[in-house]
Amino acid sequence: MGDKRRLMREAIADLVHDGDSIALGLALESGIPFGAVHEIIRQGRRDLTLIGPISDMAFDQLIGAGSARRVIAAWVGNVAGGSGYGFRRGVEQGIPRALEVEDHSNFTVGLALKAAAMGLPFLPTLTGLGSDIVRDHPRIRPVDDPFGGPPLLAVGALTPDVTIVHAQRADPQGNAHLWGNLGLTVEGAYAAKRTIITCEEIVDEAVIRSDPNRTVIPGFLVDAVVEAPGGALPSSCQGYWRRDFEPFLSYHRQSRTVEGFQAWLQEWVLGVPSLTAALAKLGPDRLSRLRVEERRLAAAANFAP
Amino acid sequence: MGDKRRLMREAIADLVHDGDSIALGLALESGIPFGAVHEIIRQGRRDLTLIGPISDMAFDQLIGAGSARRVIAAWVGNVAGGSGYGFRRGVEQGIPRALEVEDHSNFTVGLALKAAAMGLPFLPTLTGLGSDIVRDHPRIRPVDDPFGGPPLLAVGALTPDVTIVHAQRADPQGNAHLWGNLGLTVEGAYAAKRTIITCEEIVDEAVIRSDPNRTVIPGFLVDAVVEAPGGALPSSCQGYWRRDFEPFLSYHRQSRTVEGFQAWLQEWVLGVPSLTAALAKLGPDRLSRLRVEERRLAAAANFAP
Amino acid sequence: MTVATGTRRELMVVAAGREIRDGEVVFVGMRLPLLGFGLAKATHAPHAVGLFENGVIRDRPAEDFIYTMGDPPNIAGAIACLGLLDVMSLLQQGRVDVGFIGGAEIDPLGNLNTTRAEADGRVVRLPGSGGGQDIASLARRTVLIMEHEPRRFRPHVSYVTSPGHWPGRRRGGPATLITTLGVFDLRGGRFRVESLHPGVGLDEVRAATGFPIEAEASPRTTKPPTPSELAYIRRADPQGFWTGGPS
Amino acid sequence: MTVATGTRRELMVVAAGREIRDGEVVFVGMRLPLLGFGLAKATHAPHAVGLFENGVIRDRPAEDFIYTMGDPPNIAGAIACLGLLDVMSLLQQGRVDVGFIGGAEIDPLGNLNTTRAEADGRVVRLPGSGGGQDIASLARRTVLIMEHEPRRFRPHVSYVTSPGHWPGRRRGGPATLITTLGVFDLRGGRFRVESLHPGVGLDEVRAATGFPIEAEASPRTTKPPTPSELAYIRRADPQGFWTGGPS
Repeated sequence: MGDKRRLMREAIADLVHDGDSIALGLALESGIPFGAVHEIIRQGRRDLTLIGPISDMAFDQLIGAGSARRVIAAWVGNVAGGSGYGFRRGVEQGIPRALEVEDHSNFTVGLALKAAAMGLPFLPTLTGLGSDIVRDHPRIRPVDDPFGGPPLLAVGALTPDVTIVHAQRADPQGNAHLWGNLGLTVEGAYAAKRTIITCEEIVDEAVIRSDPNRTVIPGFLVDAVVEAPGGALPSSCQGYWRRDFEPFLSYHRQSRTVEGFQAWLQEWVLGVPSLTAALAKLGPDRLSRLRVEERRLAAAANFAP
Repeated sequence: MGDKRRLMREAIADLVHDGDSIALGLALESGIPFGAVHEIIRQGRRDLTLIGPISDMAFDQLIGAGSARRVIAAWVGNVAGGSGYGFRRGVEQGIPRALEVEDHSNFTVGLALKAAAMGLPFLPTLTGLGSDIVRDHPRIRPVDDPFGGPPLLAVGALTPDVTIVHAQRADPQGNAHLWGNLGLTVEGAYAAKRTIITCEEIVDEAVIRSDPNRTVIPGFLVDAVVEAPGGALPSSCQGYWRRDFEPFLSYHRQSRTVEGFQAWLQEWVLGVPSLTAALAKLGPDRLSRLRVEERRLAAAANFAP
Repeated sequence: MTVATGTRRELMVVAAGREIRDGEVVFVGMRLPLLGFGLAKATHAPHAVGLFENGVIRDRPAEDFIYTMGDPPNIAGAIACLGLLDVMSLLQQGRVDVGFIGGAEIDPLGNLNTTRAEADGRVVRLPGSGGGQDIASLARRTVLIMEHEPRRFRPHVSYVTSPGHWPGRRRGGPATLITTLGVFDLRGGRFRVESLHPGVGLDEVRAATGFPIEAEASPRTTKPPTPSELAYIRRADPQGFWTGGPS
Repeated sequence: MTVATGTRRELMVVAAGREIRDGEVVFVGMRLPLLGFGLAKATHAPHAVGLFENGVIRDRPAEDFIYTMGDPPNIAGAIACLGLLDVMSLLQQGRVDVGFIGGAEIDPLGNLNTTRAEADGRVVRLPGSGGGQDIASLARRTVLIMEHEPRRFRPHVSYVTSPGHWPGRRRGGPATLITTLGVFDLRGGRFRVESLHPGVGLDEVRAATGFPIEAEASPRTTKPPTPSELAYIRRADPQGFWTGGPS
């Protein structure tokens, strides 16, 4: 399947274009590919459509940086702090630019991705009946049950141009092992036209093949695999990194004003050349507090034939 | 969630009733719960509806024994030998009794179970357009795409009364670890009103909790867990048992005639009191040839927080 | 209020825990309901199972404090880590007995708004539904958790994010509302005081509620936490991150 | 036929392998196509990926002989073990370039019957579709594998299990038919001889086919296996379990 290893800068430059729709943060609060998010901002992408279930800070940062034109999501904010000020400024005041929102629930945005992942125009559901979200919704319509039951709602397929996933490990062909909570990660990778895997470790294919049930994203669906240890910080990565709680709170405080947001942006994104530099900026003590040293290994599973 | 450990005899007696619809063999050629299948025959269940994708010999045996009234499946036979003579006699001659067949493809029977697993009356699909299988089908009807695309087919939900799964290991609460090919196992367990897990080993809950991603069937969906090592033989169980090829061929030969089938039934099912006795009948040399001694363990996955 | 009877948020945790019956499948959510689930497990509902919308299934609380349901301690020792659609499918099947939801605004029918509010003529964009709409639509019953403030209790919410009682409902609906002032019975589309927290009077509640509510002349007082309940909560939230604040 | 040019089934394996282009995603199936996939991987299509309907994804053949796709050697060393619906979803998405299907009966449009046949007035129940209908409906193109016997080649199959070319088709359809006698081009709903196996004449083929077929006056001969191709096949099927029989 060929060697798909790329540097973060190359992968974002080649696979993420102005105007693209991008699904990321699909595992909800963990495994958010902040390294890729900040590289997208550094490269000055514009007019992006951001797709996800809940977004914990990542969408707020992309919106504040002016990279996004549209959001398709169930919840945008800061899970620890509540409101996302960048999101609010975009919707309420068009700062830094007007922002369209296609509101969803976690289930309906998941079904939209799943429909695309299944190669279907829609999937039916019972959720949302009686809600204002589904009223005049561009992607949700009534559908009859051909077996005579009461009517349902149909959620139309949503095909991201790019899905970005942070995995624990992958081989050079992009076969990726993920564990912990998965959220909509698998559906997002299947649904997308292009998929970028950022991961803690690129490992020998023998590691991946030793446990094919852990390969939730097969490499032939992947366009680039980027070795980016810590690429999900400050969100957590099971078995590798704890959640770094402080940046969520400090970003929440700083981003209350445009000036504060710009200061944050300059200090943590525009002013640092790369993920590596951003992690170095945290300092060794901080990193060692966040790094998981303890080992609680999955029980043995024998695949011998 | 309570201790769900049961003996095979109790689990089948309490949870499988005359007239029930039963899904089994959902992983296709591996992990077929033959131990449970033969106990169902020994207990003389009648009028069963058998549900599965392809069935490698198991349905043929239940049909020949007179336990089944109806089959809902994509393929019934003997993968090594081809035709299933018990299935043919049932359909062609009503021997030992008339047999109804609801024909499916692997995809449509999977979607029928998935619809039930999702709590939906149907799921749409593109498969089967132009096929005679879907013509006048009781569970497949045309459905319009509410977004204006070309019409699709809707596969109606299929809710088994019981799903029987053979797993590698489970804890006393029924939380089950499975690996290898899964086929429709997960969908079948979610879709069913009752689920029986037979497994190679009942393990301490700590083993299961060490790898929550391996728990593809959570215990609160399970009604009974039966420790039944070798309970899938002669089909394989990854990491525990190789496929025992010979019984598939000898059954195929013997079952060509009703007399031959009855001889097989007496020798291997009615004449032996239990799975344990049936395995003992194979003899230690045969069992040691089939048992997987080699270990090829899944690469370490760290779940430490 | 004294430490002996706990803060109002501690009272809310206890009230939330009491809504969970033994053996039930619970769509948990974070903050007070998470503590309530742990409390119920530790006391009267040892066999309850908790689902989280990220795909995590647990039958006991995480061993360390968690800020989000995705935090590593919520994964370690879980029964299962599935996908979001797997747990939503269980919800849609009707296998979830009770789900907890919060909101920024509520109306007498238990409709919740978490999408957009109006404050002094300006529209305020709220984060959105998350899984709220799904739990409200699909759980067998829901328990609502709210700050009890006049601006939040409206005759009609400006936007229905999580539907309450409405004619087309096929299952469930709001059963109980737990606020900073009391516990309310919302079954059948009525809005009745079930109990008021210690020190809270009916007038205070009516003043904080923008629509009429039913109540007996002298409503019961919310049963305060037992010492062991309080001890549990303070072990689970040692900093008072969720249960501190107004006592 | 001599060992140098191989048995007819070995010819069929080679022909099947040649239908796979490098980098393609292949819905494999068992028996001859499985050997053809391994052969293609070992020769001209090193980057092809194979999907099995039980959920297994491989980019190289199993290290030991397998009788079924579920046999443990087909799992060990796989890229991924997913579910049946996962691989069927990839098929429905249009991500599968080529799929192989066999049948008991075929007609000029490439419709296959694997459900029920009539033999001397009696109905014979066949095992059924398995994944055949799905591959026929959803793959970008299909390659059909058949025993070339008069009773199997019918103007109209009595039951369409796996649809061939028909007006409502939205994607794909039969591209090539590989039989015990030759290789046929079915694209566009025509039925043309592409090559005949060594030693097979056009008359023999017409006699074994229950409907008219197009052919050049002197059709090409199927390119026989190279020694290295034969060597591969005989390593992969040492007992001739699938490739033995009529030479």
